[in-house]
Amino acid sequence: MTSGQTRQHRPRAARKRPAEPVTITYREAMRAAIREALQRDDRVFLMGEDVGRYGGCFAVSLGLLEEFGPERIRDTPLSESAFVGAGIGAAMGGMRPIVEIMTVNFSLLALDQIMNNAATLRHMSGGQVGVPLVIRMTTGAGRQLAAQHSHSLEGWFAHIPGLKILAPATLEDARGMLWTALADPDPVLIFEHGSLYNVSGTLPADAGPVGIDRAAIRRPGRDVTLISYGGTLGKALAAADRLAGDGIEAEVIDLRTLRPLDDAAIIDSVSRTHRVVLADEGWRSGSLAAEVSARITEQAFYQLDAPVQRVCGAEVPIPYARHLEQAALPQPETIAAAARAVVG
Amino acid sequence: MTSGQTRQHRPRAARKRPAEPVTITYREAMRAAIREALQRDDRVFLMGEDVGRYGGCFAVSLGLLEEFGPERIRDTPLSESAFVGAGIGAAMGGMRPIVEIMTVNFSLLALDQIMNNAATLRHMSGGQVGVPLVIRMTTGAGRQLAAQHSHSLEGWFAHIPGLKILAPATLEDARGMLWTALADPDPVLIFEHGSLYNVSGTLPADAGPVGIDRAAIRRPGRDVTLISYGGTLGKALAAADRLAGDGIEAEVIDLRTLRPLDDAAIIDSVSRTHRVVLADEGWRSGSLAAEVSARITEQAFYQLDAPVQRVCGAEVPIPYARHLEQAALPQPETIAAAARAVVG
Amino acid sequence: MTRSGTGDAAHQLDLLRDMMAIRQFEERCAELYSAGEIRGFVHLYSGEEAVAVGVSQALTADDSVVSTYREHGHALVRGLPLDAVMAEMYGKATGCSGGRGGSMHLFDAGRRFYGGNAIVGGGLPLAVGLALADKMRGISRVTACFFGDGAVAEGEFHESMNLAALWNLPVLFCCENNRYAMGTALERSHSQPNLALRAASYGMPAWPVDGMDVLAVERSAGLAAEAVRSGGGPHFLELRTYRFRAHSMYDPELYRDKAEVERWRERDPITALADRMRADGEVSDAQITVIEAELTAALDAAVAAARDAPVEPVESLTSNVYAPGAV
Amino acid sequence: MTRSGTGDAAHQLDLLRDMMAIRQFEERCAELYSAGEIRGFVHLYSGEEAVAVGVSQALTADDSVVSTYREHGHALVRGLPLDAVMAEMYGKATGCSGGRGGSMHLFDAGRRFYGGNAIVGGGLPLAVGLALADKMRGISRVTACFFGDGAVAEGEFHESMNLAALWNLPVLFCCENNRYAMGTALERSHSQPNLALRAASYGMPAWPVDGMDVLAVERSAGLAAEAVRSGGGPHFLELRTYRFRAHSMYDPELYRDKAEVERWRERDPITALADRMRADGEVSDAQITVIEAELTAALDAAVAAARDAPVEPVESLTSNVYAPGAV
Ligand SMILES: Cc1ncc(C[n+]2csc(CCOP(=O)(O)OP(=O)(O)O)c2C)c(N)n1
Ligand SMILES: Cc1ncc(C[n+]2csc(CCOP(=O)(O)OP(=O)(O)O)c2C)c(N)n1
Ligand SMILES: [Mg+2]
Ligand SMILES: [Mg+2]
Repeated sequence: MTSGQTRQHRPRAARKRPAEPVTITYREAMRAAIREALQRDDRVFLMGEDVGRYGGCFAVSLGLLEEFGPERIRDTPLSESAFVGAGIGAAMGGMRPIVEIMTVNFSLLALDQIMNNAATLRHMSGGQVGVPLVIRMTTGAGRQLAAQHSHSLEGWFAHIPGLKILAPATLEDARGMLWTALADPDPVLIFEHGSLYNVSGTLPADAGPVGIDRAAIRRPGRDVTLISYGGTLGKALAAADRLAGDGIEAEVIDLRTLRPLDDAAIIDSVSRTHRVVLADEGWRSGSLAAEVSARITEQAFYQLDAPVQRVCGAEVPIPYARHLEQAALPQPETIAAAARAVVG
Repeated sequence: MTSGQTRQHRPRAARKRPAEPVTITYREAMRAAIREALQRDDRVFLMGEDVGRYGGCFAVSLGLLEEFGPERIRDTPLSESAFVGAGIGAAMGGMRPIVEIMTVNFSLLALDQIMNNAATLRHMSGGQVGVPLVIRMTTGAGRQLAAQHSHSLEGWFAHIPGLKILAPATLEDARGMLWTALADPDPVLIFEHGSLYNVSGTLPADAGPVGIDRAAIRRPGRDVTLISYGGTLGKALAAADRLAGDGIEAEVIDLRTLRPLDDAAIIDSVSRTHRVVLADEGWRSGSLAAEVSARITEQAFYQLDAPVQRVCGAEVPIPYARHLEQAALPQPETIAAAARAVVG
Repeated sequence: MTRSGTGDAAHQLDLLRDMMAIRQFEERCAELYSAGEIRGFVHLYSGEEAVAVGVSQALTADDSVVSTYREHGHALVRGLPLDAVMAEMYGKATGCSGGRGGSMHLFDAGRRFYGGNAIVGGGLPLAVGLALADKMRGISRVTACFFGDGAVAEGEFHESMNLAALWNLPVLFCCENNRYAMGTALERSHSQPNLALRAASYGMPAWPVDGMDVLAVERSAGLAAEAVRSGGGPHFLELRTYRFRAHSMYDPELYRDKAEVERWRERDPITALADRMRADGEVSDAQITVIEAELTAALDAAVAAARDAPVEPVESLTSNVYAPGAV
Repeated sequence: MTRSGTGDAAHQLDLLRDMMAIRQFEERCAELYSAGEIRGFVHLYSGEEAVAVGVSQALTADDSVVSTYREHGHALVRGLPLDAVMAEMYGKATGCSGGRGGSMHLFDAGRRFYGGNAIVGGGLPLAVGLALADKMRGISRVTACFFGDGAVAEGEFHESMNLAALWNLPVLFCCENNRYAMGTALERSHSQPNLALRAASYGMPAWPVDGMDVLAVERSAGLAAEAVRSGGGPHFLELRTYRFRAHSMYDPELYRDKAEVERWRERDPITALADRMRADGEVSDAQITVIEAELTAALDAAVAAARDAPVEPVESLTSNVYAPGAV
């Protein structure tokens, strides 16, 4: 369940027998993963605001109520702390809940339960009480939703021991991470970037679970390492395209799992390229990018030919106006510019 | 109000006429600061759980109820979100509230108000609505209070644009930061490390406001820079003492303000010592130390003779047992060892 | 906007115009959104106009208002200039929040209109705090706080009600019970769906009001606001209303059937008032047509101005995070 | 611990012994704390014993319990071995949480004792979730959830009550109303200080109980637990009690006067039951002396064992953060 690989991560099923590829969106891949989990294990249920009758705020769970009924697709009142806490309790009580917090912006209301209970119970009970819980939420900016609806806090959550933090950036991970997360004995948080739901592509028809313990090289290269994840990965790949036009071969790493970080994959790449740019939508100060930068310094200082650079979210509550919002976020051009600077 | 200095920070009053020194504890210095604020400005009031009749959970506000009455020393029900939010509203409404959250561990319950309102209102209102609010809380581990009562989250809060984050580590700062914070037009969070309240020393009788925009060199040195703050500063100073015994002259920087960081002071010191150890009680991954490390890399990479090192809190909910708790925290010896390693 | 007594015809015409102004604004927003001219999350108030207009009659310019993301109506009736509100929808520098807020974050500090809060329940503690400040400063002022039926399930509701009641603070809680929180019906959110009872359990006066009848809202709001203003502590109005449109611009509305929506549309607060006035000979179709044309013209002008208005320079991105000169 | 009917003398003697065991444990903890042998925050239960002992009569070994930081009594009466609880106070490897929890975090998964939660109100959602799991799995089980009067003001209380009532979950809410949250008196915390009324407003059966009378607690808990167990949904007991000691070990007790404490001490639940039994000839002073001696001997042994017990190796610091082998 936890095996994986750093390069061009492939789902295990696909390795056995490459199946017919199907066209699918990220949203559908997520939904297929939830459906599969509900089918495979009757301890699994989905709980959150408007996951049922509304069809899911971002339509991820559309149709599941009809298929699985209101006990297992459970609409909750607006009470983030109680239903996240109830998910923790239900996990302690033998269920395998998938709790959906509509968006990361509302997760602050449940943070006490997440940090003080979900992340802590195993340790403070001396190992007796585990919390096999999955919490999913939409994250990120880019859709003009303004200051209270545009947080990118997955890197911030990655500060908390006892949690695992996933950021599926590809269809394969959207399809495959959930089951692995559900099989994990500890609480796993899955952050789905809102800009990804409509992304479409192909997956093998029998795509299934993927490992959640390894970063993946999404594009190999030798001149500079671009490290990213989630909603920013696409921008890093776009930056790599531009850089290729300048004759710079960028290697693009998708962290995939933000806690625990796959240090080996990072250090391995840096040891080959000797130059790093981190692209992270989170606010710059205290970003996940800061942590990765610090680790590279600690573990590969003498491999570096240039200082590690970060392209991060501007230190501002995200503004509504499109031009300001876009200026607040990492962009392919700003990532590419940073890469040119470290290479140049 | 915002002037300051990097070296051996002195209160302004003291510069005018050095007054008789008085012996005082950190707790008393804090209390004197609150009392002075209440006397100077009748818009100021103190609100929180048990600040009044109980005398303050850590006795900081002992006696203030009797002096200022229950309107201005206002006990609240257990409802962190509402009374922090009410503090925000009262600040918008022309008051200058000091809201006490008993300890940082309970601040998670108020995080929605802090991040989505206090930190955000000015920006999303296009500059119309300011929140001149001070929130104080006790932080930190070291007193065997176990997993839910030992968080060190001040560095984590420093991720949030719109807030200022202070960590008074000295008597002078305990005495002087509050008034400056209250005069600030934006929300300021003050983190008081629980291990400091009983620390005692001398202050000039007329000690008063201090700047909150500069780091301070608490001990000059040329061989290595130890950067710390709050409850860990004393350990860094103790480490410097040990290092001096080995002939290593460590410079000890007290960050004082965690957001915004005083980059100039950090880079200036690093440019002289070329070696850095960061000591930070927060969990290592995503710690404030990571941010400082990343900044040093970005701004002083070519000044470094060795990789920046971090001595941080272990990635574990803090255990009760004393030997485990102590092992989870930075200690003078671990800081000194890291310093020897980078110097050696 | 209008302050005269409930009885007279001119006053009722004002109420009608105010409701029509909101409705036209909302319907125009729907068009502009579909055309891609405005973006983000946009939550329309069509159907609920009687609430904002009725409550506003009880407020003075010196009172405070805290609202939600469904606040266009509250903002307009508070007197925020139509142009400034429309420009905000466009994210322009001339918007009432300088383009930084958008539909969900309309602000006007001068008019004591404190947003525009898009975290459900998040505005309640702010209202409590504003009222606390007034009480401590000896200012006789009402803080009106709008929120939905869904917000009542949030912990912040409970904490805020308790604090307001315990400290006897001058808050007028205006619960806009439109029977749904997104797609979750009242009965599936609350073990006690009688929300006025829920509020009363904190020991504050609370009662349900027909939120489709602007005169009924005005009457109740008047009574409640007067009681609040004269030191009677917080009051709670459960304003029973209905939203005619989707929760926000995207919403397949799977959770309610068309027949239900139609039944409520028959109680359209604008039609209801207009019909009554027509029956009493207090307004003519011609007058209504004129008002409609005036409102349309004003809206057209606001849209044109908003389209032409400048945006904030991108260099100003990080301004307004801290007070100017403060960092 | 004991399961027989309320009426008989042997049963009452069991109740008495259980309460005495808690009291002795608490008073010993106070000594050990003063001597510096145990550390952290320690919250004693002296005075409130009738609540834990009375409620526990209604629970079976298969039920679940969620408690607070003031949980020594709940843990002991649940059957956690005295030695394991005492060793936990010492932070030893033999402690019921391996020394990682301390006084505030006693756990015993095998006995379905789920802590030991030190965030006020934080255990309520856990109890709701445990009950939800049981309901979904078709297991007939009660989850008893203890919390204080102070917790009732927290948003999590409101959200949890609503969820439990809305979903008809098998939770027995046991509110230990000892009239103070640290130094804040009930009336200064709640606009509605009648906490049973507060709970009833969510539509669940709720009533006050004399928490100083173990037989009254047992009766009410029995009725309530039976109703919960047979599908009657959540029930709420407001157990009116008093803590004789400080909130935690450090507390100048400025907020209440000694006379008040004395008045309540006159209603000491242990003395009350002992006096009644003595009057009825159901227990003699000699018997009580024997029980006391037995309890003291057991405590002495537990303390000695705890002192001698090993600590977890420091190398194991980061174990139990994730499941073994999981990271
Ligand atoms: C804390 C929080 N949770 C979830 C949401 C997403 N959300 C936005 S509006 C809404 C429904 C609110 O319903 P109600 O309070 O009845 O107001 P209405 O939209 O009906 O006016 C939800 C769930 C949010 N904005 N904030
Ligand atoms: C959320 C939270 N806020 C504050 C505290 C600090 N605190 C610990 S116990 C307590 C009082 C709780 O009172 P009550 O619920 O009545 O329980 P009691 O201690 O009286 O048994 C407080 C304020 C806390 N632990 N958690
Ligand atoms: Mg609604
Ligand atoms: Mg109490």
